[in-house]
Amino acid sequence: MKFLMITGRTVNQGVTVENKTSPEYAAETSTCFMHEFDMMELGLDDGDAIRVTGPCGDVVMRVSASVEVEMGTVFVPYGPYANHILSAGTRSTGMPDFKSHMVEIEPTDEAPKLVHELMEDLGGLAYDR
Amino acid sequence: MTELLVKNACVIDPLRGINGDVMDIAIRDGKIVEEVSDAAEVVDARGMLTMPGGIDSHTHICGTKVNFGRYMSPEDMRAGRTPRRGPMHATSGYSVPTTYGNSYRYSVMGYTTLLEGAMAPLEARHTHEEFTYTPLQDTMANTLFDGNWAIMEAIRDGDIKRVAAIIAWTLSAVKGFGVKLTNPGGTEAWQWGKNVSCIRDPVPYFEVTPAEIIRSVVEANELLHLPHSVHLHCNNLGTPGNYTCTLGSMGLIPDLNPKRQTLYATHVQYHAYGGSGWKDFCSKSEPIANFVSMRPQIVIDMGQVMFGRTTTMTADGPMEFNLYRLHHDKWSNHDVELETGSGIIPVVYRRKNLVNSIMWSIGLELALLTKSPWQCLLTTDNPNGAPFVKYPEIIALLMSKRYRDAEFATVHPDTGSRVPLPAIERELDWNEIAVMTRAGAARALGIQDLGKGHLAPGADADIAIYPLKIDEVDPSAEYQKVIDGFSQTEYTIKRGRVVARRGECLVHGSNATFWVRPKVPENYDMSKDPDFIEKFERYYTVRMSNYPVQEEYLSRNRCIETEADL
Amino acid sequence: MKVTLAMKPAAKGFIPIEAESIVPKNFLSGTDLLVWRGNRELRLDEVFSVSVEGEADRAEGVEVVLSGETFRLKRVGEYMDGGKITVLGDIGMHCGNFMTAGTIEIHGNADGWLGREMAGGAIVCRGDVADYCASGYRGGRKGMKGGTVEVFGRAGDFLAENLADGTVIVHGDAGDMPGAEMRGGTLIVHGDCSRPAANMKGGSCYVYGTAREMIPTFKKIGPVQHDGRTLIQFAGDLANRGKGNLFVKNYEYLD
Amino acid sequence: MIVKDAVCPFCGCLCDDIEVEVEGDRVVAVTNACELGTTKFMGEKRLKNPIQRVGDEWKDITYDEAIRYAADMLLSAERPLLYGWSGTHGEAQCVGVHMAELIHGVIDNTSSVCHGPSILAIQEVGHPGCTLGVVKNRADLVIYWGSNPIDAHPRHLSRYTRYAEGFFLDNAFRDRKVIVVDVRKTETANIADEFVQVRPGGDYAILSALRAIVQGKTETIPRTVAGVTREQLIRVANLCKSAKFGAVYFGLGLTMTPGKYKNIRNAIELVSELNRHTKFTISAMRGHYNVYGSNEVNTWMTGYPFGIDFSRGIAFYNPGETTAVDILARKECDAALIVGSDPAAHFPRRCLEHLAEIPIVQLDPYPNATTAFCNVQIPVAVTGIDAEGTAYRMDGVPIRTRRVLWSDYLSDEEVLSRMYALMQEAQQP
Repeated sequence: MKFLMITGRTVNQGVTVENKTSPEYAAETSTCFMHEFDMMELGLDDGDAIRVTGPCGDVVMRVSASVEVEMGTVFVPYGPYANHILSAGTRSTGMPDFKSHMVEIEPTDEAPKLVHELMEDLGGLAYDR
Repeated sequence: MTELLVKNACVIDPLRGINGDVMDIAIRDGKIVEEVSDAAEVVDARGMLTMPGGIDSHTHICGTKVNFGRYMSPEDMRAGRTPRRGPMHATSGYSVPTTYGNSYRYSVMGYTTLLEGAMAPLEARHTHEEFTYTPLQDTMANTLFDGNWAIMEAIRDGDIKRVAAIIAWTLSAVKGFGVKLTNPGGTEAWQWGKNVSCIRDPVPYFEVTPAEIIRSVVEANELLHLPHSVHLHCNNLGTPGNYTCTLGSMGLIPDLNPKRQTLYATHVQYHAYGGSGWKDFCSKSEPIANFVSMRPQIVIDMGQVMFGRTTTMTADGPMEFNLYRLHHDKWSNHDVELETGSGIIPVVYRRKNLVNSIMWSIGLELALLTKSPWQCLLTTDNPNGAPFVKYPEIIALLMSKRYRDAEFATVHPDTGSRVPLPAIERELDWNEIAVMTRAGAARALGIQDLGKGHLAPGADADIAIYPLKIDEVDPSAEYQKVIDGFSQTEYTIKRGRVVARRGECLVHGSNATFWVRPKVPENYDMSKDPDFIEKFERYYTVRMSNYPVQEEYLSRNRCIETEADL
Repeated sequence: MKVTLAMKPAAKGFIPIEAESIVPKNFLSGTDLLVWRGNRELRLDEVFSVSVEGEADRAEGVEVVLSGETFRLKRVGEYMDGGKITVLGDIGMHCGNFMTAGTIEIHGNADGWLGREMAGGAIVCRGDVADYCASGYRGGRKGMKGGTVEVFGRAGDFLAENLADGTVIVHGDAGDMPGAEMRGGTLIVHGDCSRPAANMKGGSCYVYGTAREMIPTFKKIGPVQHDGRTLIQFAGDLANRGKGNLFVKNYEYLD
Repeated sequence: MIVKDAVCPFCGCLCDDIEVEVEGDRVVAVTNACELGTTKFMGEKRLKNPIQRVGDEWKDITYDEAIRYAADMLLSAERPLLYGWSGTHGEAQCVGVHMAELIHGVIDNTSSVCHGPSILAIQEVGHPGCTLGVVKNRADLVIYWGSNPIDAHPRHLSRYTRYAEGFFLDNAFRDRKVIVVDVRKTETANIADEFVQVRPGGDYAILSALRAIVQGKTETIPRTVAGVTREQLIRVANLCKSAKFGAVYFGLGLTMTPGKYKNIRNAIELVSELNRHTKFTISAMRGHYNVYGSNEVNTWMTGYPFGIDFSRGIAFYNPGETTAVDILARKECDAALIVGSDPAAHFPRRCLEHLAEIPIVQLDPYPNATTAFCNVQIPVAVTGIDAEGTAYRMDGVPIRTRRVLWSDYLSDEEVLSRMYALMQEAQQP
């Protein structure tokens, strides 16, 4: 199903932002907030994994019901998961389209990756001691 | 120990009455001395015009609003860009250059001391940070008190000593130098979108008038024995017919200080307008200049306008909004809680425009009609009337009737019927220019005793040597030589070191910030005043303990301590 | 005189090269010119295979032909005041900035800021153009002040921003906000676009396709005939007390 | 030990009334701060020493080695990018600018992905603003537009608006109206007196409509604009015009949506229009505690607030070309120094792909997402905790952050100054 994906800050994102190697940060920024009717249509329960596909690839997140988002729209806390699928185009303003991407969402059995796994997929090397 | 000997200088040093004598100047460790050893480094001035370093007694170069002027004007920054070169950092900008740009260009023109005209106390740290990056001039900041709640309340209560105590605490806290009133009362009214029209309008809620603010703060200033007088930007700037308001404000001022003026009225060009509207707009420089000439307690600066593009910036927020409505161009405004405000808009002064032509004329008239050059200093209220790089042209206009006539022929044709300029024959001499650009500024700021504005032994060795032979140049006829000569020194010496030579800055420099700490009796110490503290903590958004500018921002500085009569 | 510049393959292929020295006039006194790659200054012949045929004594007699991987080559034709530049492939940002006369023809695509602050002359782009084609500079009030820009492909966002004078024609679609803040001149988009002429002060903007997300503060005047088409005329932008004309074939509001 | 009036180095509110209790080298309790600030003060898991990636291993190196590596890397680059800066103090930012100038690099800060568009708008039309205390003491109408302070700036409402006491308001909570404009019904929307729900991408149209309505040109406006009825727009316009002092606080809901800076421009022009009727101000809800400081420092030193390219020696500014996301996505830099930010967490994927290809040195107290792309990471003291320095609040008020505890970590300024000294040495003829 197609959705408009909006990213933004949340308290939990802010609380964990200085500790990006933590599971809490990964959990918060891989949460996709969705209207419960949309979840019903996709057959999803709170905490189910979903594959979100954007213009630059796909990423697995977990869905969470929210009364704040409209149907057809999902909200994802600003972070590495949403950025994994966003286009880097800025329309020559320096600012990517963080709040206006259309994405395709489907249920999946895969679990979301950890932040450092996402980074390693792109050529990084996790520092993990 | 470092020694320097400037030989064969043709010196004009008005504070010492030296006018064109050829002499040597000895310098040791940054100060002027009677003599130096044979080991001293020698600078041969070859009979060139040598004066104390220039002092700009009113300019906007550092702080929140100046930086916002830069921030909002990338198109201005495209002019004047230079790369890093030797000890010089990269610069950008024409009307609001970067801090380095300001410092280098002033230095190349022989300026060694600058007074930032308006610093909001709450944002003082910003001004001091930029001072640090203005390496080649000593700096000082006028501190804004025009809309200060605590002061207006003290005035309402008739407590002048409390006014003085609040000023004392604030100046010490923010490391300010002088007391600035910008459109007194008007900046507070503007926080409601209103203004005061002249000195008798009460300020909303506080119910004090600008006249009361001016008079009380002037008295408080003298109780504190501050080096500088109150520095006033009159109400009603830029409005046709405002000269009566200006005269009324100046008329409030008694003569309270034998050493200097009691009131410094700034950029008076903007306050010397006649007419009832733009249609009959005209110059009223004559009544203003006559008034000033009869009152030694007043010193003014020109606020000269020069044609071209610039950026206007002032704490006078309501005035800038009016300009915005006129031009409908960019407009920025920044009100500061419990204190003051500011506004910024870009402007272009055009020769084809009658009002602009009259403004250009008025500034020159003030300088030419005020009898004593000690009472009218040379400024453009940089960058409001024009960027300071126009000073050499202004000097040439003041020294040459022929140049003025040539320029006058290019301005709006109706200007002649609105201004007295064409009839003024006076041509200022080298000595008078020296007064208007350094000696007079030093006296007005009260810094001559600190070794500024003259070249007597003991003074700071701040010296400007211009490639001008004054016995060979006829400024009346050869005005282009005057412009060229004042545009670029042969040598600029700052604290005993050659910092600029023929347009190149040679060292990174070390400046100092001058600030004032008035000593008050315990019972007038606002940091211990329960009422003051209570209101501060309730209505400011910064804790009182985080408000004062810390020592870290004053790595080089000179604190001037005064004893208050409280 | 025909100057041919064939780009050599570069080791650091993605570092942009700034080549404002490539204007016809400069070749009248030889090919001893400099360009910049990042922060390094290079001779023209370090970057290009240079060949010159024929002679000329005025810029008008010079044609510069660029070939190879020129999509990272910036500022070609800046301040050009006569002659011709032909780009056989794609061209980088800021091509033809400030140009006052002459012709630039691009056979491929052009990157951002094509013809920024142009004052005269002509630019033709056979492919697509990226954002800010025929626009102004940051903080400036006047964009393009004269001349013509014609694009046969599509245009990106902010086409002809702050257009003050001159003509801009795009044969394909344009992106978001073409003609924003325009105050004069003529902008013609043959295809579709979104939010045309936002905040316009003056000038004329034509959309021969559909104007999506039409700005709600334009006053509908009615149908008019233009160049064999029936267009709907609007006046605005009222929000900005504007006196411009916007003509569209079809329009849709974001309601 | 208890430190009073400490300054919180989290968001642009820069709250300076924090009480921090310290035992030895640890913060054990924080009073007055919000959850975000508290967590930052209590932060743990710092990187202990500089690390270097060698093949697929990390090894510990000394500060000297790390600083030398960074200096050599930057000196040999043809187009180095110096990015971040919002999470450090002004004194360090100044060294950064000098460095960019010396090595002819590009320096950009996080405002390019935050309020960079707001700056572009201000550069077109200016900015009628004020300090936060002016709003606190006067505003009887506050509009949050595309901003959600409850989540991003939790104390903004209690210190400056909804729940703050005000000198000119008898009962501030009752007398002050709050309007929220957003595409989502956020928590902040729940405490508003009026909520305007906009269709995504519709802010610009609504702002244009409001400008026309304020001018009295209501008849042209369609019945609904981007999901908002004309009646509601008229009601909002009337609320604005009848306020004694109105204040707009806008956030990334305007800067990140289509149109970007044009949205902000339109909002500023609405506020300028309203000033013909009453007093109105507008301000950005700045994210990082010192992102504004980075803009200020860059501006007084280079003339431009962000995205400054010194490749050619002089300062060149063109966001969209000289900004970090564009440069990385286009693969236009060949080395990067990252200070006080985490681009790998906050930039789109394509940018990260280039980060993986070029040498990177990062100064950051903590391992973060960017660590994975670093060749070298240098841990530093945290400004406001074990280092002090200047920061600029979201309204431009500069505040000196306090040091609440002492550690052996060098500050950003110290590390950068040493790097800069090495570079200057290398460039001596």
